[in-house]
Amino acid sequence: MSVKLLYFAWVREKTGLGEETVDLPGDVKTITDLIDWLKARGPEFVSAFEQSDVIRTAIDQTHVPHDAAIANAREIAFFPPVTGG
Amino acid sequence: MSVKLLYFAWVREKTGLGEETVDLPGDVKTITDLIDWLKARGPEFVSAFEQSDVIRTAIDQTHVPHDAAIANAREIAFFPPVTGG
Amino acid sequence: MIRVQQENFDIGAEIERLRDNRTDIGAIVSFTGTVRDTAQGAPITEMTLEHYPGMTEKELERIEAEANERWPLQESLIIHRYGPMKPGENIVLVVTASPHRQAAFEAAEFLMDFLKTNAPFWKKEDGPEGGDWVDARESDDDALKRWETPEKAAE
Amino acid sequence: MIRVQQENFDIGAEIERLRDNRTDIGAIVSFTGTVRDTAQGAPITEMTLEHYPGMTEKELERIEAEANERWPLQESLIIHRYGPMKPGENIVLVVTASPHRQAAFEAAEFLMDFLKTNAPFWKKEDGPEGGDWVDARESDDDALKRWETPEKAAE
Repeated sequence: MSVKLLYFAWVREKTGLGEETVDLPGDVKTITDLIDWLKARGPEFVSAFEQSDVIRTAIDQTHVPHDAAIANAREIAFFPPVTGG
Repeated sequence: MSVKLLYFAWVREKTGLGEETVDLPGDVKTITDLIDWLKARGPEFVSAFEQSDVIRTAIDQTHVPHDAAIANAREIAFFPPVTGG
Repeated sequence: MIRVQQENFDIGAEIERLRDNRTDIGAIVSFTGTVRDTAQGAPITEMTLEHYPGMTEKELERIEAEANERWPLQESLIIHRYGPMKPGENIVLVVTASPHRQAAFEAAEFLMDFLKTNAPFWKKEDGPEGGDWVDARESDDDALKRWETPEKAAE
Repeated sequence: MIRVQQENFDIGAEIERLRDNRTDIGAIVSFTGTVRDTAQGAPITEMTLEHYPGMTEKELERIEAEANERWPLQESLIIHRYGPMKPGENIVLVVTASPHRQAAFEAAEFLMDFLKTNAPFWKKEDGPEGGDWVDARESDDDALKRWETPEKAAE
């Protein structure tokens, strides 16, 4: 499954990527699975997702918890807690 | 004792007076006494102070309850509950 | 600062004057009360605000001082108009500035709640059927109760 | 209405555009968030807001719709800037209009509380010592709790 991943704020700075499109293996079913899969890709991902509890996620631009199913997501974003306003 | 009396809103319309200066007899010691004294002056005052519980009072431009002592007041105002804002 | 005036005011200009290009403010709240074209379903063609010159200024200053004692405000402003006004016109403006948003919001609400129940203004509404003095609303007295401190409540 | 933009905004002009000479409004509340020149005592020379284009607009629209469902608003507006800003500049503007003041106040506070915890913006503050991402504040999460409805709280 091909999906667009986006990284914001210090998650973007740590991964060194603003966005990328990846092909996910079939056993990556939830956000937690996806984070584990990303961490296996290299030290920059290990660093970005070190405190994975802190990382917030959105699927197709809607906030979701880490146990959310990826299903047919087109766009998945990772970011720190928001600090606008 | 000479004191300036002020009337506002419908109290003013009912008494027919915006302000006046009166000489009060010595036995008029509280706002309640003053209201009774005013009511004895004529039907327009009876009408204005008919529901005297509703009337608010200020002595020298500070809100006071009806049992407040008049003491050395220079200015006493009578008005309905306020409705600004 | 407080102002009691017959003329209209410009909300944006008042906010900009109050913030005065400062860089230490974090939150600015404004409240504007305006004349509505109906009251209890009846049309209003004009509204007139009577007030008690002298006492009005004293009460507004007292209320503003109390807000500044309760919240860490950097600036505060109350402008209240009197005289005749048409529907849609501004009646009152309250502006508060603080490093944090909660203080600015709470202080603005406090100022309005106290003003509504303590500042000596009286509204007379004119419609096709004639003029009528506006009755005080119980909800305004209720709004005041939430600001009672333990000592004040015991009085 | 919501707007996400890099340019500054004029608070007064936005309020006047929103009220649009209407005569049925009774209360207008505005909240403006501004860049402060210090953070935890350290000086700030510039602040940059990163955001998630697309999701930002969706979240702000969702939050605005929720406020309009909870309160009888006649108009509402959220403007949020992104990009680099200097101390003293405007960041965010929320305006609400309603026949009554309590609805206007509550809705404006609600919009700010939800925006602070849900809209995908991230602040980076630059000072003489370098840049740092701003940490989310627990007080913002706490502020959200007071808006929980019985059903939502049970979730």
